[in-house]
Amino acid sequence: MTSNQWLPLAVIASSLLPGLIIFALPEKRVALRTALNLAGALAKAGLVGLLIAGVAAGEEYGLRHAIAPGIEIVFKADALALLFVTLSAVLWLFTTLYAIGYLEHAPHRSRFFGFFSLCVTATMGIAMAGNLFTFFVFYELLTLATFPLVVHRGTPQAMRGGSIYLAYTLAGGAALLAGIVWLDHLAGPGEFTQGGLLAAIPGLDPLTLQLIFALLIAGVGVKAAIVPLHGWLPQAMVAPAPVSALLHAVAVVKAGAFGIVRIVYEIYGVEFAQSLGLLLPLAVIAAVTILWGSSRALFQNDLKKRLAFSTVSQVSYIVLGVALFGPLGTIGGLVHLVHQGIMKITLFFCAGNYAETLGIHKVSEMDGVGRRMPLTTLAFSIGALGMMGAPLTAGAVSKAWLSDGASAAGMDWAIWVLWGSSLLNAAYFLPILHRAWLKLPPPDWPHEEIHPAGRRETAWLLLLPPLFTAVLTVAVALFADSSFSPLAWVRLIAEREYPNISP
Amino acid sequence: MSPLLDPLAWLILLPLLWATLAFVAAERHGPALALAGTGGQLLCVIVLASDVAGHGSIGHLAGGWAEPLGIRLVADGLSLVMLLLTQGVALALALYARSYFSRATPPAFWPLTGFLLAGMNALFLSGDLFNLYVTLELVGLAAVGLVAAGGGAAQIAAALRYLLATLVGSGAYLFGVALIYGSYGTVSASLLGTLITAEAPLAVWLAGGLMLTGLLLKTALLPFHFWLPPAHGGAPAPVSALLSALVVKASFYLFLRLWLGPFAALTEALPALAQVPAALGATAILWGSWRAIRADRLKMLVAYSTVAQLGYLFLIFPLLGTGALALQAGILQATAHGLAKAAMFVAAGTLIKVGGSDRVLGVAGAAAHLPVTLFAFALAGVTLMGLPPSGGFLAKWLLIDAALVAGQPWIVVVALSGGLLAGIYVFRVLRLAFRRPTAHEDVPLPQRPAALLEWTAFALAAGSVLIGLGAAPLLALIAGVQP
Amino acid sequence: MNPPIRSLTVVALLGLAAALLVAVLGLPPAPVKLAGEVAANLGASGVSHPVTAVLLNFRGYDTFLEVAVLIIALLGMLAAGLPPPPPTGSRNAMLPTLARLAVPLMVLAAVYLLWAGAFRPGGAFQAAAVLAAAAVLLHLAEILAPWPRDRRGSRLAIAGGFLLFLAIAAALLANGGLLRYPPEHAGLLIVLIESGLTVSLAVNLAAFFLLRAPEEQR
Amino acid sequence: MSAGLIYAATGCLLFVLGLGGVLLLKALLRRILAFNLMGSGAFLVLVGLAQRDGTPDPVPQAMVLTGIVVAVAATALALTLARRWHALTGRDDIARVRDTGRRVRRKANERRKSAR
Repeated sequence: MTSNQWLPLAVIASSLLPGLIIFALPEKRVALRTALNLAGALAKAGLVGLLIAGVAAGEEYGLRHAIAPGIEIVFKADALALLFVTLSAVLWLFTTLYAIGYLEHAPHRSRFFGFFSLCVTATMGIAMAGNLFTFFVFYELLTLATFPLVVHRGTPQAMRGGSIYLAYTLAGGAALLAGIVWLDHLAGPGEFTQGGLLAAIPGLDPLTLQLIFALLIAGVGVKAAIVPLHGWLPQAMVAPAPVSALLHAVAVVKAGAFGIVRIVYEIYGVEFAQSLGLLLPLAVIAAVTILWGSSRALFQNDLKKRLAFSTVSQVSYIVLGVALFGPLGTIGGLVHLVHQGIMKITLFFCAGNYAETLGIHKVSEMDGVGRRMPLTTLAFSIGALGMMGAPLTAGAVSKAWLSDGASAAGMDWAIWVLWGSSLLNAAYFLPILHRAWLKLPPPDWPHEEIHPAGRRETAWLLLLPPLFTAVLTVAVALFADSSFSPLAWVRLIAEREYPNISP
Repeated sequence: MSPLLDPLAWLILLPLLWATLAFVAAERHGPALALAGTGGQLLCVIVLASDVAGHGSIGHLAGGWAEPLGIRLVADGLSLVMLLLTQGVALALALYARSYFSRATPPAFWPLTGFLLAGMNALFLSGDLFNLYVTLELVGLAAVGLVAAGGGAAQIAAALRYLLATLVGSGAYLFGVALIYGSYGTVSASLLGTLITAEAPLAVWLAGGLMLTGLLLKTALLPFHFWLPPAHGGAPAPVSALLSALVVKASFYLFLRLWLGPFAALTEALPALAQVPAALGATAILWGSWRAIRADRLKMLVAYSTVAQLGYLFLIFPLLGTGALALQAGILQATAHGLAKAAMFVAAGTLIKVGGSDRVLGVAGAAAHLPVTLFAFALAGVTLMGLPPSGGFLAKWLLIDAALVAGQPWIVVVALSGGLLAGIYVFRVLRLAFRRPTAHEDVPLPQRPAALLEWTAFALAAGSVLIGLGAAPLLALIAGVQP
Repeated sequence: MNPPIRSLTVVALLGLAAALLVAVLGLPPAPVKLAGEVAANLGASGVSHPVTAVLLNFRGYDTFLEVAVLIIALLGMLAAGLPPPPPTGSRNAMLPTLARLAVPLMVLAAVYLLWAGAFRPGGAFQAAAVLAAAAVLLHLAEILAPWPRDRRGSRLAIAGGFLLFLAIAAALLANGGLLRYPPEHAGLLIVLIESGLTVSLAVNLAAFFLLRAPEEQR
Repeated sequence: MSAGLIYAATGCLLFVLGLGGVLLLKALLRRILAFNLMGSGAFLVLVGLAQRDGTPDPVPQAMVLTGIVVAVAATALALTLARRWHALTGRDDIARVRDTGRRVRRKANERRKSAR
């Protein structure tokens, strides 16, 4: 087994093995559990670094294992996979730190961290899946592994949220499975291939392909939370903050968006999908989702619910970018896959801090919180401005490329959608910032648990992760043109996807 | 290898031997005999499997007389998969039962289990329709005895209901055998395969109808399912597991064998016939799942899930034209469900034993104090829902593929919706298990059960999932079967 | 069962009966004739009566398994729970006398049936049935007390015949197959098995009647 | 029409009669007897059809002997279970054992009533 084969496996194992060990750990072995978590996260980051170096140098990483005639588990760590792998690996590191601080003294931590590691494992598998079968295996594993985290608290609301989450995701999984097997029946194993698998196969009935496309998109669309399949996301917010932060802002929804990317680019092939007339409907759905999510967010008083609807809206930027035919849109969509993750996780970290420190869950309770928790609120503000696409933030970069892509694709209406969404973002974020910074704090907070000590407004482990990600939010924008930025990497992918057109 | 150690013969002799010894010896020696015996059987079946993988199919002339005068035993890929499943599950269940009955074993539990296993092995290996009748009764009566174990009114009622059903089933089968012998003068399955043609006289069609219907009754395919839930839901957990995981599969196996073997000419002459078991299977999936969703007692939920899951096995009959694909789907489903259902019943047994309530609501909060058992239950559920990477998933994948090849899209719909319904009743239990016990129901934290109870369930469940990743040799065995 | 289903069942059954009659009466002759094969191989079977030859040699494997079925039925009774012993002293005064007269004759008849089995209708099962009947008669006459279940001896007696059968079946594997008798010893082995079975089956059958729960459970 | 065929035809009728008995009768003892009728029908067909041309065939006769013993065993088990059932409940037919929430809920209601 060569290193090019075991490296992808090692990336997966670096979260799977710690997870399995943690399951077996008794509740009180805090130190060992923490050590395992961090070791796993760091090891994964290191391994991913190796992969990036290799892929940038043109190495091919992959592995196949046949489990039945014509059915293979295939891993391939290509540029696109690494985009998602890196994002998850880095954010997992931050979230692990955050979760350790967040869950101090909480019950059932072995269970929590065990399933948490399984989720990350599933995300890695989704990212590096080399064919639809493998993708589906880890896609469903992600569903199963997130359920215990959603219902972790065991409260009636948690139960309800969990049931709704399952109802959506299991049904979506069924649709996806139907599409995958149908495809497998027509065109053989659904290998992800540069330029599209189906594009290369002549004589397939267009109508059938359109139906299969609908099934596949419906399947992955559930996790990507595209309207009308988004209903589970706000309900899942009953989960503990780290879960909302990593899984529902990053891993799960991105798994869906990533699936759409793979299906459009590497199963159908973007040119072929265009010729089948599949991209326009997709773009329309994305646009509707963007506007719907933003406008629903306006009316949420519960902070996490507002962020959740904002996620619904923002994730569809990625879908829109994919649906905009042409390299510019692709770049905009894919780069937003990274940028949105960084910004949204910042916001969720901060929301968690408000809840843990002061017991603040509602926007209406946030008056003057900026004076009590300046650093957290600073991070929150940066994330919010990024969401609006304010200059010098990651959001600005994504939006610039997306609108260029829209005009290049001759879909100028999409530009208006983006602007409209930005306005809505401003409409639901600016009031929060106004409350937080400018209004006077109440005499006492709803439920103050962590008391300030000098410069420390809350526990360090809660404070540092959002600050890191906030800095990242600005950094990826400032250094967008450097060769290490997500943007640079995404352009590499786009060049490979559109060999004939150079952005 | 010396003929004295012929693994095929010992698969039948060994369980008979240890069962009889367990009957003669004092009760306390039962577990040791059972463990040694089932262990030996597992060894035999593994040796036999390696032989069959080499030679394709192995015959054994009982009494040394060739057909049609004598009885020919035969082991091929199909029978081997069933034999492997049986010995594997039996060993795990023997371990579980040993500590489950740590205080008081129901009278005759161990010998009856041994005779049951002997009957199943003999059934899987027999190639003679009349001898198969004897093995059917061996299995049926032993199973009834196990259901009656404990001797409460509910058990006796369930046992009587089961006994009457199984006797009518084997009675119909025997009558069919009589007609067959009258028509052809032999009961050798292989000979009949060549003798029976599409122009067969009416008597043969009737015989086929009676035998297959009788077997459906024994397999509890809807509408013949009425006897199964009380029998499987009322017996002690190890017995329920044994019955749900293995016994119903035996009569299904025989149904499949007759369908592909002696009666192949008839079923091919009238392809519409294949839609009957499939339609019944589809109804069973929907009805069984619905009853499982509404079930009030945990073991009844699991038993009705068996009614539903058996339905999948019969969906393959209209698809058998697709070569090995449908057969692989059916047998893999039978195997995965066998492992998963055994795991689920023993897990339920532990939950009830520890939680003290046999209601579904009794599992509330179990995630906190029975994590391993609950994890086993969940893994088994993953197989029943057909989620990856479990064996149930691979089976469903093959089934859908076969349905598309055969152009029977309705089977795709049934298979997928069946999975979703399974999701409802599985997660109905799981989410309860995560519920935090509320104030007014302050249950004292129960003592932990013996580790063996938890880990045997886990091993079975893990097996049902892992088989999805390592199915290649299994599928190869089945692909090698030529009916 | 509600009336409509009932009447439907009746109609279906009548239809089945009619179909069966038509099928049976119009059945062409069978292609295979086993009677000839049996006659041809009777010499090698070790017995001179064709039915016994089929029962214990050509299809001896059936018989082997069927003995297990009888034991299983008894185990089923043990599993379900034994009935309490019957009240004593309620017997008919004639019974003991009758039993004392009849039982010796019954035993004699059983021995004859067993011996006759080799060359004319008869054999172990018939003999065992008569012996069991004798035991039941003695029990009714309260000459033979009910058996408590936990007695090793009776269990050994019930299982002994089958264990012997099993041992021979296993030993004959060396000869190339389950119960594959070498022709020269077939007769002896069959008589051995038959005698063993006669005793065991008799005890087994009688046990259905005589096995009772221990006193204290009354 | 040979004697064998007459036996066989009778066997068919006995079988159907027995089947009907098991399906339609209530009392356990009768259903058990009906099952034996089914068996006897099968045995008659087995022996009768085989010798419908007049020459007796020992193979089905041996099969019938085997079948009879199996039937005896099954009947014995059925009778012991029926005896036990009667001893436990005093009934001679088996009640339907169902699992629907209803029964339990009814019990719960009764308990609540009695509590008041």
